[in-house]
Amino acid sequence: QDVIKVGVPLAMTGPYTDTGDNYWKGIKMAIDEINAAGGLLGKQLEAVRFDTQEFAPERVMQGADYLCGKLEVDSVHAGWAGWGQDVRAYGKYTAPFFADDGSQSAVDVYKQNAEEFFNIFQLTDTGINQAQSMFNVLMSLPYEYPNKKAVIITADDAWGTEVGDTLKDNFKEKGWKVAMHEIVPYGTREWGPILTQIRKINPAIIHVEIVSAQEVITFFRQFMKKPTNSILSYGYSIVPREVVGTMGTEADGLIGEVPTAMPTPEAPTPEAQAWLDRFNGIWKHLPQAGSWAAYSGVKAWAAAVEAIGDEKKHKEICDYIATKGYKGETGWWKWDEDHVMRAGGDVPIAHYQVQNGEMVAIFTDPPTKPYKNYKFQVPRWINK
Amino acid sequence: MLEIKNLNAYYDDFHVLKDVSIDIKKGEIIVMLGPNGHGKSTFLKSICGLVSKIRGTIKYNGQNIAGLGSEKLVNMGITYIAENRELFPEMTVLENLKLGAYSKTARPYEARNLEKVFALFPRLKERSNQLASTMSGGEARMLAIARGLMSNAEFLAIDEPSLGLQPNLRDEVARIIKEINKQGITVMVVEQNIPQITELAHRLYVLEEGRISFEGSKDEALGNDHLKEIFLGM
Amino acid sequence: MFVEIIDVIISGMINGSVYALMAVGLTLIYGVSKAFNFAYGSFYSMGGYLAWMIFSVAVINSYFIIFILSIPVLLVLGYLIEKVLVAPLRKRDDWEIKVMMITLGLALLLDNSYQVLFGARMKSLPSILEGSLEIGEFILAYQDIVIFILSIGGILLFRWFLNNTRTGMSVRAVAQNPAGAQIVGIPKEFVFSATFAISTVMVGTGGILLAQKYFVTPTGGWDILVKAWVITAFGGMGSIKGSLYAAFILGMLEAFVGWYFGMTWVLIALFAVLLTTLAIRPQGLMGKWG
Amino acid sequence: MDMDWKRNSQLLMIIFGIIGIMPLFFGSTNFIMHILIMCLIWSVVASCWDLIMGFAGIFSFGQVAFFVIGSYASAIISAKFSVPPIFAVILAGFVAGFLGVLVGLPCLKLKGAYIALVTFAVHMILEPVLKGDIGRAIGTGGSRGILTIAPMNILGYTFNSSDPVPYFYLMFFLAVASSFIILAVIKSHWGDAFLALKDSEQFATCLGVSAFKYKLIVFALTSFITGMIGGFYAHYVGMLSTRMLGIDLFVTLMVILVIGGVGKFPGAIVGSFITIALNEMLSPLGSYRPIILGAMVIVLVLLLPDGIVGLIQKIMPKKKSGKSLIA
Amino acid sequence: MLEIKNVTKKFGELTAVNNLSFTVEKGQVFGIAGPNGAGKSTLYNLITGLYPFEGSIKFEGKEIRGFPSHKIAKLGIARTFQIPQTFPSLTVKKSIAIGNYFGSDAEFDPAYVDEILKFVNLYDKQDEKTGQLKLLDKKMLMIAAALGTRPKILMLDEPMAGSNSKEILSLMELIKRINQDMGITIIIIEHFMKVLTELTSKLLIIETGTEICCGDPNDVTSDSRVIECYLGDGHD
Ligand SMILES: Nc1ncnc2c1ncn2[C@@H]1O[C@H](COP(=O)(O)OP(=O)(O)OP(=O)(O)O)[C@@H](O)[C@H]1O
Ligand SMILES: Nc1ncnc2c1ncn2[C@@H]1O[C@H](COP(=O)(O)OP(=O)(O)OP(=O)(O)O)[C@@H](O)[C@H]1O
Ligand SMILES: [Mg+2]
Ligand SMILES: [Mg+2]
Repeated sequence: QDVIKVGVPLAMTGPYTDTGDNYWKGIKMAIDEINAAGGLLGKQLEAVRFDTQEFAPERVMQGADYLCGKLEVDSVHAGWAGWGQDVRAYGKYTAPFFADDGSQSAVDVYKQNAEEFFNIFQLTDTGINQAQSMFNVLMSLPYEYPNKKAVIITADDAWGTEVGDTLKDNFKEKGWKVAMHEIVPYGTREWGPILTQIRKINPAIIHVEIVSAQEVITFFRQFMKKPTNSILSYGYSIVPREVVGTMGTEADGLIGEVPTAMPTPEAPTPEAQAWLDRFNGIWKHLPQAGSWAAYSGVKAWAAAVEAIGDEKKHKEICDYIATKGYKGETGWWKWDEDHVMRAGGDVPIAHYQVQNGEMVAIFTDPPTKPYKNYKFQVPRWINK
Repeated sequence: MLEIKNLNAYYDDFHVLKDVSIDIKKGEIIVMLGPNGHGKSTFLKSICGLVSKIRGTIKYNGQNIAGLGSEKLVNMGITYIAENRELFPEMTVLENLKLGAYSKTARPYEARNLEKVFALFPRLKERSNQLASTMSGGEARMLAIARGLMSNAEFLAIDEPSLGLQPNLRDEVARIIKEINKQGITVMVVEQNIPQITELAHRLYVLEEGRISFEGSKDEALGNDHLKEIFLGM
Repeated sequence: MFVEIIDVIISGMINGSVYALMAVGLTLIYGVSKAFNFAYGSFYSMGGYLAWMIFSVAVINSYFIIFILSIPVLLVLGYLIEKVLVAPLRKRDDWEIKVMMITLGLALLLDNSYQVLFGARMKSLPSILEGSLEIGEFILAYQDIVIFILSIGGILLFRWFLNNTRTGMSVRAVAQNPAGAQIVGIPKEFVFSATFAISTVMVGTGGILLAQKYFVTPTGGWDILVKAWVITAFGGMGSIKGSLYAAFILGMLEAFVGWYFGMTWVLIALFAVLLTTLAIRPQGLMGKWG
Repeated sequence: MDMDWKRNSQLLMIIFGIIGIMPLFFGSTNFIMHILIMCLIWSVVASCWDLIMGFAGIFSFGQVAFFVIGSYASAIISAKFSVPPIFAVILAGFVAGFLGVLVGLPCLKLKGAYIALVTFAVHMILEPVLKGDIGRAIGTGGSRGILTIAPMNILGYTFNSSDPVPYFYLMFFLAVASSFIILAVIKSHWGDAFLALKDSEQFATCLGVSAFKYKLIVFALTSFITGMIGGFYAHYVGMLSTRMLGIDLFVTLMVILVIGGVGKFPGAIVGSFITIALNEMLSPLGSYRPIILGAMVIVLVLLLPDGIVGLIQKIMPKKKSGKSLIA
Repeated sequence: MLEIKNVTKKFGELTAVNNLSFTVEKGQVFGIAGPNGAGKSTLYNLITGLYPFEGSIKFEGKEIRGFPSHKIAKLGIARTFQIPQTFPSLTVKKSIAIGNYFGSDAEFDPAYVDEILKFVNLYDKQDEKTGQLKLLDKKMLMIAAALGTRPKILMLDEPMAGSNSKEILSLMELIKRINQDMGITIIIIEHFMKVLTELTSKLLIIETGTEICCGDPNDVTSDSRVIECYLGDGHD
């Protein structure tokens, strides 16, 4: 037997198809590279995909039973995978499992039984920490806020509420007033009533956290009909490729963040730059959120397998990853005791601003520092 | 005017009419009798293009019309007045009548015909804005007949016009049939409860078990004790 | 406060015109055939994708031409779908449920075909009219004005057609009693297919008009279906006038609830009003043709 | 009762006989056992749907909603009040059944697509309610969902999802019981009353059938069973989120009915096994899966309008129904 | 047995039943006739609880106004409809069983159902679906289902319409047997005077919802007002 099976449970149909696609591009790229270089321990990797559809609990469980139970794959690379449901489902098995849940609930489930869930690894930090980072950057922008009023608008999903609540606490602590904290369902495309209130408030910061392009584009366009003097912070909602793809330079001035991200357009190190160029060469666009994280997950696992010398020794491999980490394009990846890839060090959160129709990394965090020579620009709709 | 040869009609696999042949001349009044459920309505419907599975030939003014849809036949002047009325429930009496004149041939005469049917059935004029669904059994029958008269037909197939009508209106129906026949309209009626209609008939047919079991003038029929007892008794 | 309320009313009007546009087609098709078309939302997306193809593949960006080109396509498609898929079912006793099922299958097929053909990402179209009208403190996008005029105009025209023309009356006749319609000489099969086709055109062109504002996605039609369904039931299935009122009442409701209580309450409020209305008037606001 | 009942219960016994021995072949493959358990779960939910929609002619689209209500209810009841799961499941059935009656009430006056809408509204509202403040207050975990639910436990024996065979037989028992209840209802005078109300409510009520009572009974019964199965699901899977309310599950259930045949009772059971198996087999095709599924629905509705059971009935007619003209 | 007092029903402007009062005695065959649209069927609808109305209807001394239809059926009032109604999804036998099971407080009795099937001559067709029955059979079925409820009073709405002489005779025979052999009180709406004069012991004529006259059928049919508004000169 000279293949190693790798499970890839991702949404291939339904509303999460697009994010699934982003992760797949990174995973595929890593597998192809390993195979091209002669495989892992001399064996070729074979990706087996499983369509997680809408992450209904039994579907997540079914994916684990299929990939780990039936096919006995030796590692599983997912992206968004169920925000905690996945930990339970895959934690029953031993094959190393990499997810990009970015959610505190996944970590909470992990903590309930860290012993049993030794094979679970999160590729990004939680929403809480990401929101903390967004706040840090907002406060470090070289910009004088005209007032201390903020508006927070988030989607009604776990991610959105996690970010919204954290931001709110932070604002309050800093003496800001959160004049409006609105939770909206997906599919909201008429923002009139909300914008009416925003215009009355005239906040210094508007944070929008809805990871879906239609909602955030319509919000922006309707906002721009009569903008207020507000910094528009889109957080993770900046990532769906259509946001910048559709609006181009129209989106100039928006800021947002991506955890475990490869800063663009210029990578931090020559190796990273080479990776960026390779990605761009294969997929004809810059990597989207998650692509690099998913890629690195595969590579981290492969490195551990090489070190242990047997892909079946799941426990040893997991211990190796957890203790030794992995050296990637930008430096060291180290998982903490909860098997979470905490933001910082060599894998910080990248904070972007759209400039000339492109996502440009202007800050990394933590620690909060400007990225290279890229600078924040005061958005065009703000009256100086 | 109508030459019907070996007409067979089916509902799915259920064979209702079996080789029925009838000739109808222009200007005649034909009455068809027969026991319940033996195919009288089916026969009228078959002529009017309302039964989807038929075999045989139906010649109308020399042209074979078997298999043509009702929308064509109505335009050619063949109209059916249904036993179960088939009104448009959520439309007013007036709208129902207007739709009676839907065919191209009837359209020009709409106003004239409307006046005519209102004169025949004053109740309809009185209720012209009532919804058809709320009309009483007999009123709805009047409306169905009136709607049929709106079509300016040359050949009218009337199915049980007396069903649910009050006694003096039954007489009225006979009078109406006589009247329209005088105007040159050929009429075929399935009716067992208006003796006066049998009086009017040029010829009588009896349909039993999907076959014609008797054909002849009313005198011949009256001479037939069996028939007299069953169909002409009341 | 005053300014705010006017602003909210404007939003409500915009919602209303969009909703009216979404719902007429469904009202028509349900009113005529009593068939519930689950693929309604997919036809909406189809309009958007057609326009997108014309716009990006044929590089035509005149909306006039886009409409001229897509309407016949939608018309023929709608006609064929009715003839091939729906018409054969109508002979059955349980056709209502069968039609629901087959159109659900069609929706599944279409939506996922869009995804395979065009990708999961949304597509955008250029705005039909850039810029906005400013009256004092208020702003109205020209885009919204166009949608408002076209949707109201279209609906009024359509209502006039149904109530005042012979063909319109024949459509209503078929809706109420197909057998009766046949008797008076109305080609009922054709009327069924034609209304389905017209309904497809209405929702498809609605899709084009809204795509330039809301974009096109493979599964975006579900939202439309549900909204259109609520409006149609609220106004009275089959009543054009009812749908129009319902669209604006619900549009306003949405704007005011969203403004006052927050967006998450909109759906709950929408259904609460719908349920109350139906409890009092089971046939909806109007409940019949007209 | 009569012939029909005998025939159908025999058919049910054959179907369940075959299902019952499945673990002999697949008992060691968790993946397949899991799918089989899900097949059983959906077969009951679909059968309930068939009862209310196919037989009673009430276009209720709230089936998934009642399932989710039951599952949340059981999870919350067992966690908050430390009720043993098996009782929580039954209580969940009552919660769902009660809500079913509440939803049924406004539906009594409504017809066709209106009922579909009102019931679907329950489905639509459920997500914001479970995720929102109300939901969080009663312990739904908001948009996170409930990630820890006690496993099923009967008389001290704790079921474990890594050994699905006992779970399978527990569900099997539930499915058999539910199916025979449904069959008993359909083949009883009640079943006929549903049909009569569907055909002519006026006539039926003038013959003494209470439309009010019987419609509410179907609502109560179907949502009770569905809710109970939902509760079982919660303890079996061990976690819950509102994602079950996505369109996928709804469509899958509808496909089950298409394949099994609407109003052809044991059909839904056969349909669910075929549909779920098919869905799994098509799964590697990714985006093409729903396309093929959609195309299949279309073709089946056209060619096999009464589903599998309808086909079987056609091939093996009960009795030649001769019809003659002579009275 | 059935006491109608000052019953009025308005549909908007139209008064369909206008302050009507009459009493039906036990064992009677009570006839109702009158022009089209006089309010006869509406009256049935009021008695069986399909519409709300003003006035009072007492059955065996008990006020039944406001009762739901199914309760009224259980009390022993059964009816047929002018436009035949059947249950296309059910067989003939099951339709009757519905009446027997739900419409009567007595135990369900399959033998009784068989008896009725034979009584109305539908025994051979008991397993046929009712949708495609011929008109006469549908009417028979309605009567049979109504009898299934073991009624004390049976209300027939134009049972003869659409039948020929022979069929009418056999129907009359049937009605007589229901009345005499089964002891069921009967109210019948008909437009055939011969039927009414022969069958009924009391005949009520109404026009536009108002009573014109009520009494012995032979007297009533020769009443000039009745002849004028209803029967016409050449009546049968
Ligand atoms: N649409 C239909 N599908 C199946 N069978 C039908 C249909 N219409 C009528 N039949 C059957 O065809 C036979 C003939 O019916 P038809 O209505 O022509 O009889 P008829 O002589 O007009 O009787 P009636 O006195 O009841 O009007 C009957 O047995 C009837 O049950
Ligand atoms: N729902 C309704 N809305 C409005 N008018 C109605 C309604 N139902 C009946 N009517 C009217 O009430 C009057 C009485 O109707 P009803 O059906 O009782 O007459 P009927 O005496 O049974 O006549 P027929 O002998 O023609 O059956 C009629 O004029 C009818 O048009
Ligand atoms: Mg007939
Ligand atoms: Mg009447």
